[in-house]
Amino acid sequence: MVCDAATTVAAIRAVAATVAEHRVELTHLDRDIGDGDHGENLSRGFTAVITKLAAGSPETPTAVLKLVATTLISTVGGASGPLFGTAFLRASTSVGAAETLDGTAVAAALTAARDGVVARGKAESGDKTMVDALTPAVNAANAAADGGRGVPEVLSAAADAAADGAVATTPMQARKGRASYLGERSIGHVDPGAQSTAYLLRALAGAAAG
Amino acid sequence: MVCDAATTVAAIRAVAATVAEHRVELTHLDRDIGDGDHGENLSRGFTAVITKLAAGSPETPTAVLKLVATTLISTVGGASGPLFGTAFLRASTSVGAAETLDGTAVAAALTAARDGVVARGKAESGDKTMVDALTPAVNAANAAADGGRGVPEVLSAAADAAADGAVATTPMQARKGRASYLGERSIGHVDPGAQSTAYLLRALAGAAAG
Amino acid sequence: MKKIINDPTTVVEEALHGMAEAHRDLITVQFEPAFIARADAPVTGKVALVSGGGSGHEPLHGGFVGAGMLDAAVPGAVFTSPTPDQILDATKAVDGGAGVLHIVKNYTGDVLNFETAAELAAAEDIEVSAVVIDDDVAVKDSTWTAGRRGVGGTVLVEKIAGAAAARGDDLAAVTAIAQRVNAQVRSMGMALTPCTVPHSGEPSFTLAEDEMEIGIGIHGEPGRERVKLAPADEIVATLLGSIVEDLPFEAGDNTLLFVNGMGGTPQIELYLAYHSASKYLKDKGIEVTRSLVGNYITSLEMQGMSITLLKLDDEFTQLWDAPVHTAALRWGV
Amino acid sequence: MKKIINDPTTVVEEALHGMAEAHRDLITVQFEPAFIARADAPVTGKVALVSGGGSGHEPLHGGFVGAGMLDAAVPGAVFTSPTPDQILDATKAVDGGAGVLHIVKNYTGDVLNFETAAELAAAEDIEVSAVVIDDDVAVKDSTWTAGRRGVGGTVLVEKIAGAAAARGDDLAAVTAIAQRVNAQVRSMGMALTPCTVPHSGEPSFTLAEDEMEIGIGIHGEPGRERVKLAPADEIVATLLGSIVEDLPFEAGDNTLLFVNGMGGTPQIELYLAYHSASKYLKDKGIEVTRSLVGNYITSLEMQGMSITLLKLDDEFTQLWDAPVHTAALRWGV
Ligand SMILES: Nc1ncnc2c1ncn2[C@@H]1O[C@H](COP(=O)(O)OP(=O)(O)O)[C@@H](O)[C@H]1O
Ligand SMILES: Nc1ncnc2c1ncn2[C@@H]1O[C@H](COP(=O)(O)OP(=O)(O)O)[C@@H](O)[C@H]1O
Ligand SMILES: [Mg+2]
Ligand SMILES: [Mg+2]
Ligand SMILES: [Mg+2]
Ligand SMILES: [Mg+2]
Repeated sequence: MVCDAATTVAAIRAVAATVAEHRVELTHLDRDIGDGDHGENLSRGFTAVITKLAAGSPETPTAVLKLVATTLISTVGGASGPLFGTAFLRASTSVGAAETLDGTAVAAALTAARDGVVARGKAESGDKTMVDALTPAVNAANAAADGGRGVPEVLSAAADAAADGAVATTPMQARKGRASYLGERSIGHVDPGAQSTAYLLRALAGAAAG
Repeated sequence: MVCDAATTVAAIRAVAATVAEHRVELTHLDRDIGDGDHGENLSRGFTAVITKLAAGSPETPTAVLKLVATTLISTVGGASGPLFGTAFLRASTSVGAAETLDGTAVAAALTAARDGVVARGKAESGDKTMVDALTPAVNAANAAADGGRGVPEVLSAAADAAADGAVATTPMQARKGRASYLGERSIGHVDPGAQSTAYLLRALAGAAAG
Repeated sequence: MKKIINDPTTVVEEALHGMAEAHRDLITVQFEPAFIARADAPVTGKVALVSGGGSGHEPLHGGFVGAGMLDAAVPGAVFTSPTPDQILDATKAVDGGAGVLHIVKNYTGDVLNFETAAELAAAEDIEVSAVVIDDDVAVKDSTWTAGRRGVGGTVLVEKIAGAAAARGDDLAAVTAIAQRVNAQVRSMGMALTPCTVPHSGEPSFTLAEDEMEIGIGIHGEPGRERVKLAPADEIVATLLGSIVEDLPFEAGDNTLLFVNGMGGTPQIELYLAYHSASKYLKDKGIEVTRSLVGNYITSLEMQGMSITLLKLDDEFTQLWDAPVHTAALRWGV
Repeated sequence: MKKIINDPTTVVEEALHGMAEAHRDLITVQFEPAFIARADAPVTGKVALVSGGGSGHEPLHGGFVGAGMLDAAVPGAVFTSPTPDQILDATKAVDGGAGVLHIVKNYTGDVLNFETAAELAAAEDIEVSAVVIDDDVAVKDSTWTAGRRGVGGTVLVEKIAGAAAARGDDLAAVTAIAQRVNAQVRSMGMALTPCTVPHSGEPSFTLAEDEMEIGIGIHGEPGRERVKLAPADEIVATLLGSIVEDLPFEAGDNTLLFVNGMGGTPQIELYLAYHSASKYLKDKGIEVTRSLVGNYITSLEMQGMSITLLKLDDEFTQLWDAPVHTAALRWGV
């Protein structure tokens, strides 16, 4: 498998399908400790992405990622819109002119995405946000890439780590985002943004493997 | 037993006690086909009557009845306030200067009360209002008085007839008051004002008998 | 029952204190008996307007007391007509020598209590006339009922007759304007949820999760029919259909469209319904030249709305646009 | 879910059409991307004020667009921040050459989206400054949270800064006034019932029949603590207690007391609470010299209220009293 513009588009379609599938569940998670719209927000965004892609697919991985970024920024709103938007924008910048990506490029893109989220949202690990899924994912991806793995293995390692990271947010007390207003009452719930991040990476990994 | 100012006051106290006892029930009846305040309205009125009586009892039956009338008019509001107020006002006028009342005088007072309600509210028999309790009560009271009965028997006949009259409102479709807005949906419920009229007469009869 | 109150029996009184404190420049509130009057009442030489009814419909009527609208409002207990002595005292307090118009919503209790008060006022040589508002088309057959109820149209009558009094019309003229507005206005309401009278403590009726009540009154009394929940466009078509055919309103008519919330309806739904109503009327060629959207005549926390349509002529439009300065309606000043 | 809507996904859009139709003289509404602007925008030489946030808080912010207040409002989906392109287009549409102030409620989403829009506007040579409103004392420890939320104080900032812009203050001065109001205002809210976001279809939380939520936000997000229902006086003491000790407000201070309904609270309860708050402040020697009572920053159909207290100086009072002409606040014009 080569990771080129076409496979990137396929992977994004897989992400959109995953978001649609988990829309209600993500909204429920957000109702517990937020304002009950996370699933709707992402679903609105990725539906718009699919519409844009239907109108004509970009020709490079960087262009695909940029299209996703700007579409999410202009349709999602909320906290997750600019954060996921920034993530895809930084990933787009990271892959640059490359027409195909290897494991190292994918790990680097993930790292750039995470750094962008941290730069915008100022969350640290343990604050109970999507960063708690992203950072373990980035670490696992880099480890796999450093070990010479290809794109499917890198993404699969990232997805596994993100899933664990999402679960690990359960006992945390939120210090960023809406859940932070709950103080101790935020403990005992999975962070919706960490969970959606895990689903997103699982979908990317699935597309790369398939 | 003579029916004088003191016994009239005692009878009014009995009425107030009955109203308090049936407050919630009357409100429930009014919720079914009205606006759910009939018990509260009467209870507010008779509580005020008791307060007024505590401040000093009038010395003649007519004065007692007039005090009840003006207090109800100025504290009950709603449809039942002016109607019950008018009833007591007309009864007060009917008994006139008499210091004690016999069965005939009581029957005449009830007749005047009913006529006052009809003059104000323009309801006919069968319209599903308090008139459907009052008119049978008046007829029974007059029959008893014509037969030479005393006050207890006259009031007891009136109370029995009013109770039957209240039950008989159940199959009627309302044509006056709020219940009329319900059209056919008013069928199958006892009219709250007919029911309260029956309770009121039962309390008067009880006081006269006791 | 969930309410921000201290004691079910003192709700009206405490709220009146709050109104007096929040609107010191505008109104004064009297107690025993209770009424709300313009701070500058009586206005000498002006016809005075007095309205009233049960509480729980706020801002009606207290929120409409002030220059260009009511001179006094008489609040009864929640959903219960006020008593004649309240109405009489309010009438005496605001009479400026030019007579007093009683604006009465057509409910047996309101009519009887205002009638008694008017008799008592006449005995004290105050000239009183009355207009009985009966704009609710949900009540169909008037010979078999207590007649149509007074609902949303009341707000428009109070504004327009208030402006007529402010410009100096005499009692006969103000009364005639009020009657003419009542003749040209039609309303109908619906509810998604019931409301709970504080001293009763229980909802006035129950509705299943998929039901709504069409033709509801403003006292939690059930309406014309209980039906399945429907989209806003259908609800609006039901209400406006009955309204338009009743007057009837015709293509080319200029109208004031008033979408009123029952107290618990979010504004976003009222504007959505307003849009739906606009489309409906446009299709029929009926022009909307003035509008009002918001909670103006309510049923406590009930969710639902009513739609009121008034056929405008130039005089009504001018009087509607005239300055008004009350707690709930204010413009031009 | 019981709502007067057609389709959960088009609620905001349809309501915006309704607003545009009901207030043709006052505002224009743009779609794709959506924003509401003054009908006469841009006003040349005047600093423009733009605010926005999730929908479902109406009349905030669209109801505050007009002379003397906001130049534009940017509505997101229900309870979801608007996107940068909406904010950017609104900013460009109302810039009269004197710069634009963004009034942002302190929620991560709002802050991030307004920040992005401001960067994009700067790239197009529009001078933009921002004030982030964070008046909610329910959020206690700001180093452990995203910071205090922007709630009722937002309405007062928009009015007072709007009046400063209207009198000709430059961008730095208007920004400074807005910041100064934010520094002098404190709020706290509570809820008796939850609300339901249309596209979600389920209540945002659940409360038992004898419970209330203290310190609630305006997005149906739970508050500081869940407690047993209490009388109005106790509720008011809890909210005002936190508010007064926080600034702190002191005996002799002049204040604006704002009792705000969450959308489903009857006005009679708001005035009752206002009376309770008046008594509480009087006991503390704090003067209430201006007031506002009503539904101004809401959470759909939620039952509950918030209290906001602003310490007034002469300038704030003057700017508060200055004419304003919007759908939801109007006086002096
Ligand atoms: N400062 C932040 N940094 C990183 N992630 C954040 C931050 N604030 C919120 N999030 C993430 O955003 C998610 C909520 O997104 P969403 O519900 O779409 O937005 P909103 O909170 O505006 O409704 C949270 O679960 C959390 O993971
Ligand atoms: N026109 C009328 N004539 C006689 N009785 C009437 C009339 N209208 C209403 N009533 C009586 O009044 C009762 C309702 O009283 P109440 O609930 O206290 O007043 P309201 O209807 O104003 O809430 C009805 O049950 C009926 O018996
Ligand atoms: Mg959310
Ligand atoms: Mg009743
Ligand atoms: Mg009543
Ligand atoms: Mg949100």
